[in-house]
Amino acid sequence: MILAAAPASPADAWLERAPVLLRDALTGWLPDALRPWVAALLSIATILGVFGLLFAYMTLAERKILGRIQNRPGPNRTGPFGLLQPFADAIKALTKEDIVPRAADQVLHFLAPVVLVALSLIGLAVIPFGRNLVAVEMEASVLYFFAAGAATELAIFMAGWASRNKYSLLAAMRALAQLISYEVPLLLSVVPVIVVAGSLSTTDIVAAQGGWAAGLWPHWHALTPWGFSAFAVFMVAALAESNRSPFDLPEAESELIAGHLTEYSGFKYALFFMAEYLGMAALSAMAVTLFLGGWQAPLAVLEFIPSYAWFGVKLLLLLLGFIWIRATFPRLRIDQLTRLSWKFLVPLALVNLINGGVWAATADWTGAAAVVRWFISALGVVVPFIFLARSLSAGYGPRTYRYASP
Amino acid sequence: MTLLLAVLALVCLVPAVAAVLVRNLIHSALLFVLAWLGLAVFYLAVGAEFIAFAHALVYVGGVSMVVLFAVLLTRPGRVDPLPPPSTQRAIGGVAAVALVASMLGSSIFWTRLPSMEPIPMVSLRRLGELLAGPYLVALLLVGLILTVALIGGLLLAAPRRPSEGGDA
Amino acid sequence: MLPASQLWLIPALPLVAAAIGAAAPRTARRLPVFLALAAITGSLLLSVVALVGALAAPAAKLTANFTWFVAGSTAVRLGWLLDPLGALMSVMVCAVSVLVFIFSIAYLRADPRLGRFFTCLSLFVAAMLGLLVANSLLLLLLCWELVGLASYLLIGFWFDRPSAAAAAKKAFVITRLGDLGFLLGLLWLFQATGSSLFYDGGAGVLEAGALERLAATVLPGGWTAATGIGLLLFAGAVGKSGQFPLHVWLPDAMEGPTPVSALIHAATMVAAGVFLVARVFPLMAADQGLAAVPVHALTAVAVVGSITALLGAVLAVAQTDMKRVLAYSTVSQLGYMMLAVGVGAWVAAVFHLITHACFKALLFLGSGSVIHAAHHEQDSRRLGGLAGRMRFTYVTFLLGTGALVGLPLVFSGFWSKEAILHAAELWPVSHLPFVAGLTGVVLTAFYMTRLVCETFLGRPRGEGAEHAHESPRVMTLPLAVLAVASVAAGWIGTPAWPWLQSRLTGAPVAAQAWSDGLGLMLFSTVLVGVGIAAGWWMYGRRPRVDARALDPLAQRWPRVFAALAARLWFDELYAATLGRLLRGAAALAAWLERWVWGGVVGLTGRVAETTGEVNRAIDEDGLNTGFDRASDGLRRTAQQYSRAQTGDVQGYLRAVVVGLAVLALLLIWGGVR
Amino acid sequence: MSPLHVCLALSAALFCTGLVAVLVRGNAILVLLGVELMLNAANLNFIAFWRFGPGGGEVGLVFVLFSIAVAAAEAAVGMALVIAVHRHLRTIRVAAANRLKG
Repeated sequence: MILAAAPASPADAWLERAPVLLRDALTGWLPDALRPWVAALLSIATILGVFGLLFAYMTLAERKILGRIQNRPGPNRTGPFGLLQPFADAIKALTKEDIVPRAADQVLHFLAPVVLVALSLIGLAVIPFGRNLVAVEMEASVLYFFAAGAATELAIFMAGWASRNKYSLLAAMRALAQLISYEVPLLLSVVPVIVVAGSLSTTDIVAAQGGWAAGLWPHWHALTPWGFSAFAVFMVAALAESNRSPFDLPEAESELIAGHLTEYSGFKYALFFMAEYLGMAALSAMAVTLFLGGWQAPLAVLEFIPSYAWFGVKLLLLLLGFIWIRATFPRLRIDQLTRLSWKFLVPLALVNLINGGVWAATADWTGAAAVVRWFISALGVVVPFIFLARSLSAGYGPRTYRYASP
Repeated sequence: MTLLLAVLALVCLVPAVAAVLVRNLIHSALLFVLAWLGLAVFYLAVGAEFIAFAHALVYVGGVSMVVLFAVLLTRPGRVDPLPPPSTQRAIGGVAAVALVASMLGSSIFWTRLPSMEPIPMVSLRRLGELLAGPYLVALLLVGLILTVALIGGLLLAAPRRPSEGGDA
Repeated sequence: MLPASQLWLIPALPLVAAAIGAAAPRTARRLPVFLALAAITGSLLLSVVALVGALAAPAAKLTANFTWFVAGSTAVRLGWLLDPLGALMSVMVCAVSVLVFIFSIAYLRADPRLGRFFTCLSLFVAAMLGLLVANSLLLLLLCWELVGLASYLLIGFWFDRPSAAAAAKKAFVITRLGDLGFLLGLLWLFQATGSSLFYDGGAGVLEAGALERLAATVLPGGWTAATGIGLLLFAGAVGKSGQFPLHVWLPDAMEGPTPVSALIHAATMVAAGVFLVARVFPLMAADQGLAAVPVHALTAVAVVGSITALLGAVLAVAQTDMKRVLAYSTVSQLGYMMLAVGVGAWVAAVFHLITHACFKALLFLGSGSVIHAAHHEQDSRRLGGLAGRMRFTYVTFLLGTGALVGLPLVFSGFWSKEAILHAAELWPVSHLPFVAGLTGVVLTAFYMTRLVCETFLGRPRGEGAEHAHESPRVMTLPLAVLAVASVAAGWIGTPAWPWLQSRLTGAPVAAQAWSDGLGLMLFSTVLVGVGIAAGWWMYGRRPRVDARALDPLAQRWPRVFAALAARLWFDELYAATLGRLLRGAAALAAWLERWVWGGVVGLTGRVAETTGEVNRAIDEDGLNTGFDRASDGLRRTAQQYSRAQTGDVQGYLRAVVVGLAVLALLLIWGGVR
Repeated sequence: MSPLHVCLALSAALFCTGLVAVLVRGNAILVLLGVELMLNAANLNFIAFWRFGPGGGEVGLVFVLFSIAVAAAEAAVGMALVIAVHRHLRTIRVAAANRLKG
C-alpha cells in the first residue's frame, strides 16, 4: 500500500486507484492460479450490477423527463420522488403470466430475448471505463465491439419471425432494413478515428486523445472538424441502431402495435426493454470512448476528479440526449429513413473518411500551417454537408396552402 | 490445446450439419449463423483474433441479414409448378459427397504431418502494414470487386419498372 | 512554415477544384464557383505561409526534387522551389485572383455557363501557380502550356461569337510560335547539361558549374551555348508576354469576358514571360563578360523590350475601344519590364510586374464595371458622362490611371517605373532603352488622359451610357481593395527604403542617396505633366459631343491616325507573308493528295477488288459445297450430344465432384508409386 | 492427434457438409449457403497452416481476409440472383431453372 506518499501524478491518486485496490484486496487471499478467474468474474459482476442499476434508473429518468417535457409530473408515488418505481416494475414483470402464442416457433420465441440481452451486454467488455478499468484488453477491441453489436438485429428478427404474427413479421423486415442501412454509416464514421489514432484498441484510442492544446482545448476527436462530423454521424446511426425514436419503426406502437414485442409479455418483455437500454448505453459508451476522450478530464485542473467519474458524466449526458431527442422528434417514414442513411449519412461519412485521412497525413504541420490544416478540414466538413443537405431536402419545402379563389 | 479445439470443432460442426438437414429454411439460416459464430470462436482459439472478428462482422452482421432478407422475399407461392424432388438425386449426391469425404479423411489421417510449434502471433500493426504495403493492389482490387458486386446485386434485385417492358 | 516538399499543395488546391468542377453536372452551377473560391482562398493562405518562410531566409533556395521517370541511364527529375521571387509572385497571383473571382460572380451572374467559367479560371490559376513554384524548366513548360490552354478556353469562352473563337485561336497559335523556341531551348539545355532543374545543390542549370560550362561552349561565329539557349527561351517569353513582333494576339484576346482580361492579359498570365526571364536571369546573363559574342542575350531582350514599350504606347493612342487601349497599354508596360530585365535590373522588372498587376487589374475591372453598367458598350466614343453616374468606379479608375502614368511620390507606378528608368539610364551599351522609356512616359500619360476624358467626361453619347448606374457592391469591393493596393504597393521598394530589392536579391541593398535619382524623377514628372496637359488640351477642354465626330488627332494628322488605328498593318503583314506561305503549302499538299497519292490508292483498290471477285467465285462454287456437308454432319452430332445438357445444375455439379474425386485419387496413387 | 489434425478434420467435415447442401438440397438459398460453408472450410485451412504449419509467413492470414471480402460479395450477388430467379419463375428450386437445356 502506497497510501502515505503524496500523489505525484493523477494516476497515483487514491481515489483513482480505488477500484483496482478493491479488486486486489478481494482477490489477494486466493491462490495465484485462481486469481485471474475470480478477477474476471468480479469485472462481470461489476458491469452487470452497475449497468443493471443504470437500466433501472434510466427507465425512471426517462419517464420523469418525458413527463416534465409533456407538462406532467411522471411517477412519484413509489418511494421518495418515485425512486423505488423501477423495483416495483421489476416485481410486476416477474410475477406476470408468460404467454406464448400456440402457433409460435417455441424455441426461437424463447431464445430471442435471451440472445438479445446477452449480445447487448458483451460489447461492454472492451470499454475502458477509467484509467486501467477495462475488462478485456485486446488489440482489435473496436472490431470486437461492432462484431458483437452486429448480431443484435438477428435477435430482433428472431423475435418478429417466431411470433407468427403479421405485424411482428413486418417489424422484423423493417428492423432488418433499418439495421443494415445504419450499420454502414456507423462503421464508416468510426474508421477515421482508427486512422487518426492508428490503433483498433479502445485504450489506445483514449490515450491518443489525452493532453490539451494551449492547456485549454482537449485533444478529443469530437473537437476537430472531421471528428465532429464523424461524431454526429455516429450518434445519428447509434440512435437508429438502438431503435430509439425518431427511428423506432420496428416497434412503432401506432402502426404495428409494438411490432416484434406484440406477442411478448411479462419477464421476456422486460428483457427486451433491458436490452434496448443496455444497447443504448453500450453505443453511448463507445461514442464517449471514440470521440469524447473516454475517461480524460476536459481541463488539466480538473484531473483530480477520478477518471471513471468523468466517464460516467459523459455517458449520462449522452443518455439524457437520447431521452431529450425521444421527447422532441416525430417518427420518420421507412423511405425517409433509408433515404437519410444512403443519401446523406453514408456519403458524408465517406467524405469524412478522406478528411480524416488528410488530417492524419498532415499531423506534422505546425504554426501557421496548422491553421491551414484546420481550415482545410473544416472545409471538408462544411462543403459536403451543405451540398448533401441540399440534395436531401430537395423536393421538400415549406408547404404551400391553396385557397379557393373568390 | 487439442482437446479444446476438438470441443470447439464439434460446437461448430453440429449446427452446420443440422442446418443442412433441417427442413425449415429460417431455422436453417439461423443454424448457419450459429455455425459461423462457432467458427469465429474457433479462429479466436487458434489465435487469429482479427480474422475472428472480421469473420463475425461480415457473416453474422452482413451475410446473415442478406440471407434472411432473401428468405423472406422469396417465400414459396401457393402452387409449386415442379414435382417434388426425387430421392434418386439425393442418393447420387450423398454418394458423391461420401467419395469426397473418404478421400479427404484418408488423406488427412494417413498423412504424417510435421508437428510444428505454433508460430508467434502476428500483431495487428504488422497486418495493417502488410495490407497497405505489398498487398495494396490486391486490397484495392477487392474493394473494387465489392463495389461492383453490390451495385450489380442492387440492379439484379431491383424490380423492373413497367415502362421498361421485358418479360418480367 | 511550409516546407518546400509541400509546395505542390498551392497549385493542387485549384487544380482539384477544377477537376471536380469539370466532373460536376451542368445543372450544379454554384458548386464550381464555391469550390473555386474556397480553393483559391486556401492557396492564398498557403502562399502567404510560404512567403513568410521564404522571406525569413531570402538567399536560400529551398528545393524538393524528385525523379519523374528513368529512361535508360537518363533520369528526368522535377521539383519544387521556394524562394522570395516565386512566393511573392504566387501571393500576388492568388490575391488578384481572389478579387477577380469575386468580381466575376456579379459580372457573369446571368451567364448559363457560369460553372464552366469558374472551372476554367481554377485551371488557369492552378497552372499559373504551378509555373511559379516549379524548380524545373520542364515542369515550368508543362504548366506554361496549361496556362496557354486555359487562356484559350477563357478567351473563347463566348465561343458562339465568331470573333471570340477567332481571337482564341489566334492567341493559341501565335503563342505556340514562341513556345517552339522555348521547347528547342529546353531540349538544347537538357542536352548540354543533362538536367532541367534550376537549383539542385550545385548541379542545377542556374548554378555556377553549369553556367560556366554553357558560357565556355563556343559555337561558330562567336556565339556561345548560353546565348543561344537564352535567346530561344526568350522567344517563349516573347510569345507569352506579347512582345514585338508577336504582340498581335494580345489586343484581340480582349474578346474574352472582362474579368478574364483583367486576370490573364493584365495581371498574371502575360507576366509569365517576364517571370520566366527573371527566373532564368543567371542563364541569360552568363555570356555578359564575353567580348566575342556578337549580340548578348540580354541586349536582344533590352532591344525587343524597348521596341515593344514604344510600339504599344504609340498604338494605344489611336484606339477607341476601352479594353483595346488598356490592352496596348499592357503591351507597352510589358515592354518596360523586358527592357528592365535586358538592362540587368530584373528586380526592377519584378517590382514593376507586381505594381502593374495591381493597377492594371484595377483598370480592367473598372472598365468591366463600366461595360457591365453600360449594357456591354465598350466603344469610348459612345460612352461619356459617366463621372457623375458611377462615382465610385470613376474615382478608383482615376487612381488606377494615376498609378499607370506614374504620378509622382504617392502612386505605385511612379516608383517602379522610376526604378526601370534609373537602370536604363545607367546601361552602358546603348541609350535606346532610356530614350524609348522616356518617350513611352509621355505617350502613356497622353493616351490614358484621352481614355479617361472620353469615357467619363462630357455628356452621354449613347444608349448604354445614358442608363448607366453604379455597379453592385460585389463588384465595387474588389475595386476598392485594388485601388488601395495600386497606391500603396509602391512603397515597399522606394530608393529610400529598398525592402523589396534586398529581399529579392537576398543581399542587403543600401538606400540610395536622394540626390542620385532626383534629376531623373523631376524630368520624368515633367514629361508626365506634358502628356497629361496635351491630352487635356485635345480631349478634356471641349469634350466630344457627337459619337460620330472625328477624333481631334485625326483632324490634324489623318494619315498617321489611320495608320495607327489600323495597328500599323501588323495583322495584314502576317496574313500576307506567313499566312500566304501556309496557304501555298496547304494547296500543294492538297494537290499532291488528290492527284498523286489518290491515284496510287485508287489503283491499289482496283487491284484488290479484282482479286476479291476471283476469290469469291472459287469460294462459292468450289469450297462451299464441301463445307456445307461437313457442317450438316456436325450439327446432327451436336444434337445427339446436347441431350446430355439437362439444365440441372446440381446434376452437373455431381458429375464434376465425382470426376474431381477420381482424378485426385489417381494423383494420390500416382504419388505413392 | 495434433491441433493441425483437428483443424484439418473440421475443415474437411465443413467442406463435405457444404457439399451436401450444394449437391442435394433443392433450395437455391441453401445451395448458396453451402458454397459459403465450403469457402469457410478453405479459410480454416489457411488459418491452420499459418498457425501450425511450417511457417510460410503471414500470407495465409492476409489471404483469408481477401477471401472473406470476396465471399461477402458472392453472397450479395447470389442472393440478388435468387430474388431475380424468384421473380421470373415464382420458385427458388434450383431444378426449376433449366431453360437453357439442350
